[in-house]
Amino acid sequence: MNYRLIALALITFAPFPSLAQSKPAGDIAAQAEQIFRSSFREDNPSYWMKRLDQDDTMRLCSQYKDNPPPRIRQKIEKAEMASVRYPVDGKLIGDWKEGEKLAAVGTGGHIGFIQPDPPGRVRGGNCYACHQLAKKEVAYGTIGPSLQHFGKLRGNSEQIIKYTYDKIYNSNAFTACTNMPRFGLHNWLTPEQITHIVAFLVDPESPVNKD
Amino acid sequence: MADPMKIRASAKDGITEVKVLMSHEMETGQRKDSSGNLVPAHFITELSAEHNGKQVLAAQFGTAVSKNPYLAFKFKGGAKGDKLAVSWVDNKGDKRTDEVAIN
Amino acid sequence: MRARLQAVLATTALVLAGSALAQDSTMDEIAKYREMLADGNPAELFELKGEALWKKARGPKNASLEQCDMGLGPGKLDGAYAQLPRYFPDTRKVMDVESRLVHCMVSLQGFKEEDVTRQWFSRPGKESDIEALVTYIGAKSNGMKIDVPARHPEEARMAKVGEYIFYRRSGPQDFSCSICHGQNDKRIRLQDLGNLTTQAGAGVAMSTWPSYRVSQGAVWTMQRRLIDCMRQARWPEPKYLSDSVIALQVYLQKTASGTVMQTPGIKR
Amino acid sequence: MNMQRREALKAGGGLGLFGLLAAAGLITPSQARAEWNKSAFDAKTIEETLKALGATGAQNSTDIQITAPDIAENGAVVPVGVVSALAGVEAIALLIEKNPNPLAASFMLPAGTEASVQTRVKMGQTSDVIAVVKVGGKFIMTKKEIKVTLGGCGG
Repeated sequence: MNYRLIALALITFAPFPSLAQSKPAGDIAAQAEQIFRSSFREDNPSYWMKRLDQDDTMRLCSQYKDNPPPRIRQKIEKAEMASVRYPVDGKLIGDWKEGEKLAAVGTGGHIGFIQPDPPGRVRGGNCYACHQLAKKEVAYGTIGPSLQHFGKLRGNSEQIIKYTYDKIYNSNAFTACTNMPRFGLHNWLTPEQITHIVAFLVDPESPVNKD
Repeated sequence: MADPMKIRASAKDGITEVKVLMSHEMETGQRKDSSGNLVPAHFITELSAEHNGKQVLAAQFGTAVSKNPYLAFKFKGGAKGDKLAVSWVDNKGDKRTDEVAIN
Repeated sequence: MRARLQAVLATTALVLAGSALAQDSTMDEIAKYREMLADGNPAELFELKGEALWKKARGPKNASLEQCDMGLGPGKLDGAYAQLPRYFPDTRKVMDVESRLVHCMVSLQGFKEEDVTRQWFSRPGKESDIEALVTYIGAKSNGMKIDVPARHPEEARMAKVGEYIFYRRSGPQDFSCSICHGQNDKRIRLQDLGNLTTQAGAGVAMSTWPSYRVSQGAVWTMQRRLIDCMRQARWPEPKYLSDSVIALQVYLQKTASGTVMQTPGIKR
Repeated sequence: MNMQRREALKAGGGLGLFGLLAAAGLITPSQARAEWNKSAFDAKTIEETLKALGATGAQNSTDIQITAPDIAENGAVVPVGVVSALAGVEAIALLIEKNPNPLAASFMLPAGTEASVQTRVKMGQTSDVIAVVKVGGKFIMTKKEIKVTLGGCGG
């Protein structure tokens, strides 16, 4: 049983074989992973359990406790940048009013037996959990930087718009192991929804910039 | 059977301060259960506090009073060892009385 | 160019100063809100109820929990919570307050585990004996320091497992515990987030649970707190009393050791 | 027991708490007061509520203070107090303008009870909270806005 797990760990570390050795307390990691995985109900649907799977970036960020060395950092950022996809019409700026709504919504995507979201519950960006945005919303978090006057300070050039879109789509393309989710990569937000949040951030008429 | 209240009553400089915590759901009648049915309203409607048998406060509550209600008030008089009793009744007729000695 | 940059910087500074002022008053009012709630914590109702449940003869064996050994010997409750989780030779397992409580309800009172854990947390109109009992047990450690050195090899192993899980990222939001709880002085919305990797941060957190959640109208135990964190991470829920949840508690209690317990807390 | 109690309530035709307490000998009948003010608690607007309380035309006054934070961390539990230095306050009512039924609680203060009460209320959203005070047979009022915030992880 244990052998099988270790073998599995080796396979999953294959993309960065040199790391498997440098991994601190590799043995405890394998044990811990087994304990973690065995802590869930047998009757969890497989699509729930899939949410516990890790891609290379998740695994590396966990392994290095959110602070990978520069070489790994660059690798992650390069790989993540290649993942960014754009809306079919190529327009990266949408409707700031829709973006304002998405920024405030913190529900959606909860699973489990205790308090799952009802089917069809809208998934938001939950931006205010971590960022200051429009002046009128006082209940904002500080895990991320303040984005108040984002567009006012940076303008709304094509470059800024593309940067903003890319950053929301895949935050790790700019900062490996950042606290910010990869909203586009996970299809948490659609490309169209991301364009609305871009508009909320850069549009001069948006309360982020106007107030 | 309703659970006991927690009552604190302390006399100082001729004034008795009373703080009461009640164990009650205070269901609004507007909440839906997991199968989508409205949960009927269930809430404390009336409350009375008596100091040595004399009423010192009467209150009426609506559904907007928070779950596990809290109430604080003050009255003139009251000495250490005096009895302070609080009673409530809810819209289903459940009731509860608890008594403490003022300290 | 330079002048423009200076102007931009000056504006930015002004904006920052203005919003800092507004923010101070917001946080002052939030502090006032918390202060007003602290005097009269509804969790005290559950502490009373828990005491009654602890002392009452119940279950198929018609026994009270007064002979339950929470780690300091049968019936010794003062300070027990502050030293949990710990390794128990009789079950040969590292157990937290809840798994040990359930063990006592099964072994002393003769309840079936599935029956006592069915209502491990309350729902509106359905109260939980476990929440009340844990509130009572927690308060019995007030004024005492959290002391989980994790010296026993099994405890040490669980602390390491907990640390691994703390940093483990997965799910559609790339979350791990450390995303929100790995830095100092951060907030989610208006709620302060402890840096659980430091004694100070873990201390504030671990010394104030069980806590009354005003948004939920219920006392939450540490199992409930941690399992709900995982729900918020959009993961499936780990099982109640599972080793993952106990391991996280060993890691956090070990980090928090030295902090004086002050329960029940009251939180948003 | 419960059924019997309910039957007794029905039979009692809404004696209310004080009627029941009086019947049980817990308090003297002279202490029994008006039954629960259904029309006031069912009212949907401030005007209707004031009317049901007999307080129509209550004047704004600076002699009443609402003690509450400007911002609530959660709308399920908002601490609110009403205090007045006026002598002879007979009653206090607490209203939340934007709740479906504004009246949250009312208090009758016998002589000797201070004009100082504190409780906790549910607020569906940011709203004015209104305190109505009956003193010397007349009604006065004041209000304060309390902002209700979203909090935590958001879900």
